[in-house]
Amino acid sequence: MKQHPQKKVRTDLNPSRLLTFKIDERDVSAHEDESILTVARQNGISIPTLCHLDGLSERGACRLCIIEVKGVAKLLPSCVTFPRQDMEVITNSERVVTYRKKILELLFTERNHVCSVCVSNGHCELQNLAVELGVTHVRYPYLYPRHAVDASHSRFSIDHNRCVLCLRCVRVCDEIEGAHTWDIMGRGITSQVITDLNQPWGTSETCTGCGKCVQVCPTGALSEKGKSVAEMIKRRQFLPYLQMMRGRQDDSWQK
Amino acid sequence: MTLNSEDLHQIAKIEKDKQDGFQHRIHVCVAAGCLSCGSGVLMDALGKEVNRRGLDNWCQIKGVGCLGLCAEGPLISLATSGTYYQGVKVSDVSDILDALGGNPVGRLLCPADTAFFKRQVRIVTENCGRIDPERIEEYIAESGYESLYLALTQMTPPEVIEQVTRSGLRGRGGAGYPTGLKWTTVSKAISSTKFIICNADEGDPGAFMDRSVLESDPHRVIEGMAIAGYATGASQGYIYVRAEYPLAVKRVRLALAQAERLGVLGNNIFNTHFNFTIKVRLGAGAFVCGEETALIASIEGRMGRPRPRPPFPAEFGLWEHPTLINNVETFANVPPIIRKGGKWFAGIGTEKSKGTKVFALAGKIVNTGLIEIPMGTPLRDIVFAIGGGIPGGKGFKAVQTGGPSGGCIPEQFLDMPVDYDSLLQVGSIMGSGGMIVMDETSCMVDVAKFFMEFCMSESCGKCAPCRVGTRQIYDILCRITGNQSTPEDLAMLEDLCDLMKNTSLCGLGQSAPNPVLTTLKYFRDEYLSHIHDRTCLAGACKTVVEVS
Amino acid sequence: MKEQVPNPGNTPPASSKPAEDHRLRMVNRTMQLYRNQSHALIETLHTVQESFGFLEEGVLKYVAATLRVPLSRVYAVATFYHSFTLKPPGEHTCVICRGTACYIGGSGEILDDIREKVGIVSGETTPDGQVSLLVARCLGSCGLAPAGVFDGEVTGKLSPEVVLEKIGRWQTHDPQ
Amino acid sequence: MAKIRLATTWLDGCSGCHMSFLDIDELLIGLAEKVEILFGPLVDYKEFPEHADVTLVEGAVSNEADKKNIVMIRARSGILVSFGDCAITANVPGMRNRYPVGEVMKRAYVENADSVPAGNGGVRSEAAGVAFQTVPPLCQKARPVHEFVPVDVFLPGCPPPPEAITFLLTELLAGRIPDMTGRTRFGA
Repeated sequence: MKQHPQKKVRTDLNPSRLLTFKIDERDVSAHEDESILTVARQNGISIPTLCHLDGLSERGACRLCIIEVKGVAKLLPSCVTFPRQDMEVITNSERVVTYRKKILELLFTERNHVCSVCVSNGHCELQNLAVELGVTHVRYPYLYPRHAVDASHSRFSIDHNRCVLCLRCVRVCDEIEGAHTWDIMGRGITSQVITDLNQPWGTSETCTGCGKCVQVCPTGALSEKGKSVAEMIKRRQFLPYLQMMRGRQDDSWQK
Repeated sequence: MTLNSEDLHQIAKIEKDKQDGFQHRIHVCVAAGCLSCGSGVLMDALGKEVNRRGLDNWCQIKGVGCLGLCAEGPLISLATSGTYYQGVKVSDVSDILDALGGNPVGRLLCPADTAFFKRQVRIVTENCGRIDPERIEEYIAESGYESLYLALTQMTPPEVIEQVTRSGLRGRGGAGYPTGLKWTTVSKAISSTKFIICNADEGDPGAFMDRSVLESDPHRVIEGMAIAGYATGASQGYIYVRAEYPLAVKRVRLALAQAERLGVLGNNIFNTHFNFTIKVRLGAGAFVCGEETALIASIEGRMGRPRPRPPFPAEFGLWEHPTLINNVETFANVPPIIRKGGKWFAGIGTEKSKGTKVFALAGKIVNTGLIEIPMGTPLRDIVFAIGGGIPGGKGFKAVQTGGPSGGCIPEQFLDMPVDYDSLLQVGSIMGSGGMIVMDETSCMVDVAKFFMEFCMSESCGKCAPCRVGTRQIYDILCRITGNQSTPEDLAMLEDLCDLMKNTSLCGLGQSAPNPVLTTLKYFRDEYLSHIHDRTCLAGACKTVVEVS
Repeated sequence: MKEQVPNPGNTPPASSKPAEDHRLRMVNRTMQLYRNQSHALIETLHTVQESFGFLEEGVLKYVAATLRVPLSRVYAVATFYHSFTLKPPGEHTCVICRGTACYIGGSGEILDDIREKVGIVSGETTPDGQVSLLVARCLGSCGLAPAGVFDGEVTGKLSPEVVLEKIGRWQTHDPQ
Repeated sequence: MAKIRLATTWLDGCSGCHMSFLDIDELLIGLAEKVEILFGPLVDYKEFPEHADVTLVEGAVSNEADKKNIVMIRARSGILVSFGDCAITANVPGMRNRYPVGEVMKRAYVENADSVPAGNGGVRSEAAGVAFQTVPPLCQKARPVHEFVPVDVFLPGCPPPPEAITFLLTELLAGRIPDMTGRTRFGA
């Protein structure tokens, strides 16, 4: 089973080294195979994320968790960056905070996030991030693409207008459920998540109807039919457990 | 079958004797450029006419790789007298054969004593236009596979790497990473399986160096890869080549078959314990696959989406094994380095950029084609002396290097020596070697828009800054060229470029703003006149009309 | 090998008629060359495209089942790479190069004219099924800019008039 | 102390934000002592004043009249507040932006029309639609206010909660530009 090369299987013969480094001037200690994001959160330091979800592989794609490391010119995604002894990490410099805001604004312009009519209103991670990062408006022009809603599945529906292409659904379906019903078609700005051969979800031959994709979706893109706004709370606590039980450590971190 | 040094020399001698047996040798360029203007038909006609005249043993007709001056194709050269003919048609065949041994045919003559030919220093392209790329014997006759033999039988892997390091060779794919250092990292990686990948996914629009090398001298690349395999401890290689280059694919496949048949690839090469085989993988039309992690994903049969580095492919590459990825031109430099020594190579070029570089000259320039020049040649010499200047008496405006990741270099830097560092200083990059010349009729905003459209449709869509950023920047450039812009657009353009540069996941996204940034820097007046005066200074944007 | 496609079974697509057998044989040959390993997907799709002219849905299902790649992954790869097309091509194909040299040389205007006068953009086929238009990133024929490929034949130094005339002749079945 | 001159207005909105404004209940009474309401749907003045210290704008810029008005309003306002999601994101009016204007008009006034104007022989057609002749033409897209004029304060929410409105006004009355970060969110 593939796993992120820097996350090793800890055994007596192959122990994980402990090291100390600094996050925002604070001394922290960590295993060498724990990502900076993990260590930061263990220490109560919050770093915003969108594509990351505990229990799924890392993609390093949304770029919201970027951090600065002293002596490194490039900004690094904390979810796939691993600590070194005496490294100095800064998670909240003005530089990264500004960039995070701008990236989030770009995500808002990409699809049609009309929050007031969204099933996830109040439980939406994209919305929460806007509050967290202090985004009160979006400076870039909205793109207003034309996207469809697929409600052909008997229990679920997908509204591509609200999709942020985090690919959590693709990963959970592949890594945890093992069905790989979801994937992403096209490239660039025309990318879109699909079921099977880009067919209506209801006609998918591979979907088991487990609904995990709905549970992991950060926005109102994937939702359960017949649920009201207030009921649209996601259950995800089972993910790390299932990841462990099914022996799939970071299977597709390079997707 | 295994080969030894004597066998190699024997093959070379037979081949040379054979060639010396001919009174005249006519080389017809059958690289893609000349083929597309009919050199294939021309070669057939020449062969038939020679046969009809019963001169088969007196005059040899041979298809060869690129002769360089693609604009004037089909090109042929008379190897015995050094005469070049350009724009040759089937109807010229009789005249050419009649003139052999006498005065050349004046109307077809291509002056060979010009700077275009004289200023070139040929290392990578030394065999281009001289040997038949479809015959391994001709490559061997030009000291081919001698370097591999030398490396395998007389050098240890560290010694091979030592020579490459000493040569100062840097990656010819764009970024200019020291090749020796890359090889060292792979050789030190602990793994029983390692891979060598040759990146021939030449995706830059306007670049055709790698294609020419593969079409003209495929064995050189194969030999370079085998030497790299020996030096780093790999026994399997892949050539990832664009499916859009059918001729290159065909010739590489042929060359691989010949090399295997002769035993310079396979098991126990030259009676040593070294085994090495190479497979061809076809690209499928994705520029981003030039990025090494995306290329690896593509060879593994997946979508070519880059992943964050580290870990680097040198430690964790193809199928999770240490993998060395170099560009076609980089590998093509290796055999002469081993043969003549790293010190010899380091004597060419500038302090930090050694050797030569192959450039594809195109755009508004007289001598469109392929050139190889020492690093550090001033840009002015490339454009005006070698390239022959701008056609039609128009004024020079800029040179674009590095493709969609590069920048536009204005007139004020024409005297700059062309090497990795000076290009970087003016905001461009060496890139793979495309060089597009623009004259006064080219609108620089339009050029920036062209490259941004390219990056937008080639963005893999994985990271948000590149996926959405390219589209937003493209929209702004469309507004500017389309008479819809506001003064605020300029600030937003710069803001988005900065965002993409600093937060994108891979090199494509990080460098995609370069064409916009350099044009903003050097041709800001053109942006301003579009925005404020609704005028295109170059007169290229038709939708921008003057407001009365 | 973790991916098992539950359905469809490992049988050739139902739509295959005897005439298509040869084409399927080519596809099978490629897959066997790689011992039906999943990483042969792209190479296999190249063969499908070559022998069928496009990626037919039934064949995609067959390839997915044989190589044990999920259906959605096959579709994802097929749409990620621009070399592949999911629609049958027209009778004739016109490829216009949009490399930098050709763009500087005016290939944009040629494409504009085709859009205006013939009514198709890249990737589309005329309603009569006669002409498909494709855009190449770079044909490498920069010396002949602007260049194009008409039914496999590279032609250089194009102008909008020459291209429109060629397309017009295809559409009116004028053999010249 | 001179009263603060307040104007409120709406472009393409549903008046929900103004309703939420009324929901600040008894605070309105205190507010009335400190501000002078010059213009708005809640009061009966016909002309936008020459100068307002603070203007709250509800709704997106959707038609040609909105486009003209917002420039005028900006010029005559000290502090311009984008009041609610429609002004900030185009929100509900923006839902039509995926479709061409013609398609939108046809859907609204022809396909979904439940009555046919008299004198048209019972035929539904675009020519018969009253809306086509009497209201200002729609822009291609409904867009946020800040894409047309500079905006000083953004107050998200659909509608913004009364508490956030109270905070905004309190801060403005104290002579500060309020920082709305974390006080309200899009859509809620």
